[in-house]
Amino acid sequence: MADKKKKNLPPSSQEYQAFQQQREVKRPLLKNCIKAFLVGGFICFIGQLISTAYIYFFDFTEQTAGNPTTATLIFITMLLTGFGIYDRIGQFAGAGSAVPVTGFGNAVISAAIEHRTEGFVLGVGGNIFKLAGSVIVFGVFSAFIVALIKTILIQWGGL
Amino acid sequence: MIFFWAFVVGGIICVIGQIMFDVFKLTPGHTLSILVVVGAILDGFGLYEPLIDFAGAGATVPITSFGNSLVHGAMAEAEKHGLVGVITGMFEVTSSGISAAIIFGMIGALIFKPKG
Amino acid sequence: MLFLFSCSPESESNGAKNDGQDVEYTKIANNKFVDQQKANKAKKILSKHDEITSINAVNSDKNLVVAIEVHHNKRFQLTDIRKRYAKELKKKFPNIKTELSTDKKIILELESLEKEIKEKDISNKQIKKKLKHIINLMKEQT
Amino acid sequence: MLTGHRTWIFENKPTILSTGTVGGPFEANGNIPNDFDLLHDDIWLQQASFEKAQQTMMEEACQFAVKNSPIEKEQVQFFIGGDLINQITPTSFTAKTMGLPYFGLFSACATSMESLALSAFLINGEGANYILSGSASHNAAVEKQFRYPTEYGGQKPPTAQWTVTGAGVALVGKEGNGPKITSATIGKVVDMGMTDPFNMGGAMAPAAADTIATHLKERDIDPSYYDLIITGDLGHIGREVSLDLMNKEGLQISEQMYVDCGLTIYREGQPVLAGASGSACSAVVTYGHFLNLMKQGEIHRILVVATGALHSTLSVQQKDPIPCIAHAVSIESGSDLL
Repeated sequence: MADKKKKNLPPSSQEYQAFQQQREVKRPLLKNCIKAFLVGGFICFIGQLISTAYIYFFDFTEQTAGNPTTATLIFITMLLTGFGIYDRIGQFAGAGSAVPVTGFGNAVISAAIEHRTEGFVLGVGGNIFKLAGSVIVFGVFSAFIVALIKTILIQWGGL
Repeated sequence: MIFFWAFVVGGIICVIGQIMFDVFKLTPGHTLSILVVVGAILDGFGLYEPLIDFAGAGATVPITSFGNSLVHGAMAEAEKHGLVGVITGMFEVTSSGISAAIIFGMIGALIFKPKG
Repeated sequence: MLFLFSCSPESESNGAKNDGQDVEYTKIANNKFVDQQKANKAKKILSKHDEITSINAVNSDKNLVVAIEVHHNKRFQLTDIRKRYAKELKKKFPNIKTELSTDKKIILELESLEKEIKEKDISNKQIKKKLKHIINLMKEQT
Repeated sequence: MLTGHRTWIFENKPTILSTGTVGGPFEANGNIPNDFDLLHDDIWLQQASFEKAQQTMMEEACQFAVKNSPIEKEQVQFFIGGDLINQITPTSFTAKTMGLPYFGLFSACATSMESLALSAFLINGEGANYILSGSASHNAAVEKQFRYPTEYGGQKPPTAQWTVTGAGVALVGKEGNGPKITSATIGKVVDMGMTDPFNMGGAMAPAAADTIATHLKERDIDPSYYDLIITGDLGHIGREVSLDLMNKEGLQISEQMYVDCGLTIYREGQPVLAGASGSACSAVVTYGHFLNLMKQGEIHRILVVATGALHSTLSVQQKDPIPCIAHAVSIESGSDLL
């Protein structure tokens, strides 16, 4: 894809981009992946702890413990976001703190906190899903397609 | 055992996300959207539930499980009501993540200021 | 660390070893209030399978509830395993309603119920009530 | 007087009478805290929003510039400035507070030198006696507008830069004591098809190289004429790239004389990745740090090349490349000219 884009550029730009790329600081892929693995794994580990606690001490089964676990994780995220810690974790961990549901929570909560200066209705209400909205939109739409195909196959294909 | 595998599987899903960030230069928005779609598709093939059975929170905490549970809700309702259920059942299972995010987002906006 | 996690829940279940197989279950004594023969029979039947690492079961006169824990590596096939043994139980106990679960919560609930039965401080009526609660938990979807 | 295509020589020698520089807590913790007139320990400055905080810093910088000068505020004719925030409102609101006739400019981070060049031109042509010229930026306000909410845990690549929280204003006068503005070269918009908004230095480097080369050619001087050639906010990557570009073109600029404001303002170890940026970056470092060095007699002739990336979030999302610009202004110490 990147190559295709480059072909449409004048030669001087192509030459410069190659020139620039040699001097660009590369993203430390291996280091980033290790950090993402450790932090992401740790967040999931905490999630498992919380979920186990819900199973042991409350009336939740493995099936139903997922929801309160998510809510608890997002609550913790709210505190970390509000006290300005989550963005530091994010800079360190990259996808490790973005991919778990805490990253979804952080996207929503940080947008809500940020846009409060524009008022609660237009600022918070209007921007709360500024970042996380696309996740919901594509999640719902792809789930719709998948479920539709599956339902049709089951009903008419006798799957 | 489940704790170990939750760590490993959750970590691996995050590494996939990191590779999408760094190698394919995708924004977090693109990356998370793709992961959600992947979760939905995996569940379409019945592959995500076994992963949850195996890795517990390692599979339910990453955002991929959001796509999975959307499909689950839709399928559960579709069994009862047919094709209409695909639309109406979508949020049956997933509502907690979104509602928690909205509620705590609002509370956060009430009590916190950005720290910069 | 790995084994600490994997073993601790099972070792807590203070079960007796059976026939050299490493499936753990406790035979519950029969007393005049509650007859747990069916539960014990179910345990014996299921303990033949290698992939099962622990079994808990309690029955009332109408219901038999069984919870199994399978070897972690087999958890990828958990749905199939559950279906297979549920079928087996149904076949073996045609006269009673059987329920099979692999859920940790059900295992815990049955474990404590077994303990209560063992200590004989529970009546038939209470067992029924508790089993009903457990079955409700199992039926509850997210 | 126009020399060549786009270089002005100011034969009447407009003078920088005084400057005002304001910074935030992150700058206070940086490399040159003593070069600021005022440092705040709260990024909000007790204001309701980051944008208002930026406006407050700009107002304070203007007040300091006037206070540090021999003239009164009423003698100032014009206010020329700009910033990065939507329709440059913080600067326009400052102009309202100051009650001065106002030119609002936008050249992103090159605004500081654009406004200085225009101020010098107006004064040189006797269009004014005293002009306030400057620029401000606020880290959190810029993050919010161009990137993500400040508390969002996104990971920035090592090519990203840290926007300066601060404001820098110069009071330019027709005559008086102080550094003289001797010439200015107006930049062309250069577009090399760079698209990564997290690599501004790489995108802006060709614009800087183009403006510096043009300036030296049109003034017919050697790079060694200057003690320092100071770029605005190229950061590590942009500095190296532009230096290599110019050396490739046959301009002999040595490592020591080629400095970058974005690499001067912060200490090693501050989490700024490739360096600092923002429209306040070149303003506060030039008006604070480098003019102080000039007053101390350590340097005599400098060429300040402020660089700006002229994109918006909209243009980036619509897959447009990032066009860039660089404006150069030469400042020479008064005694040197006699």
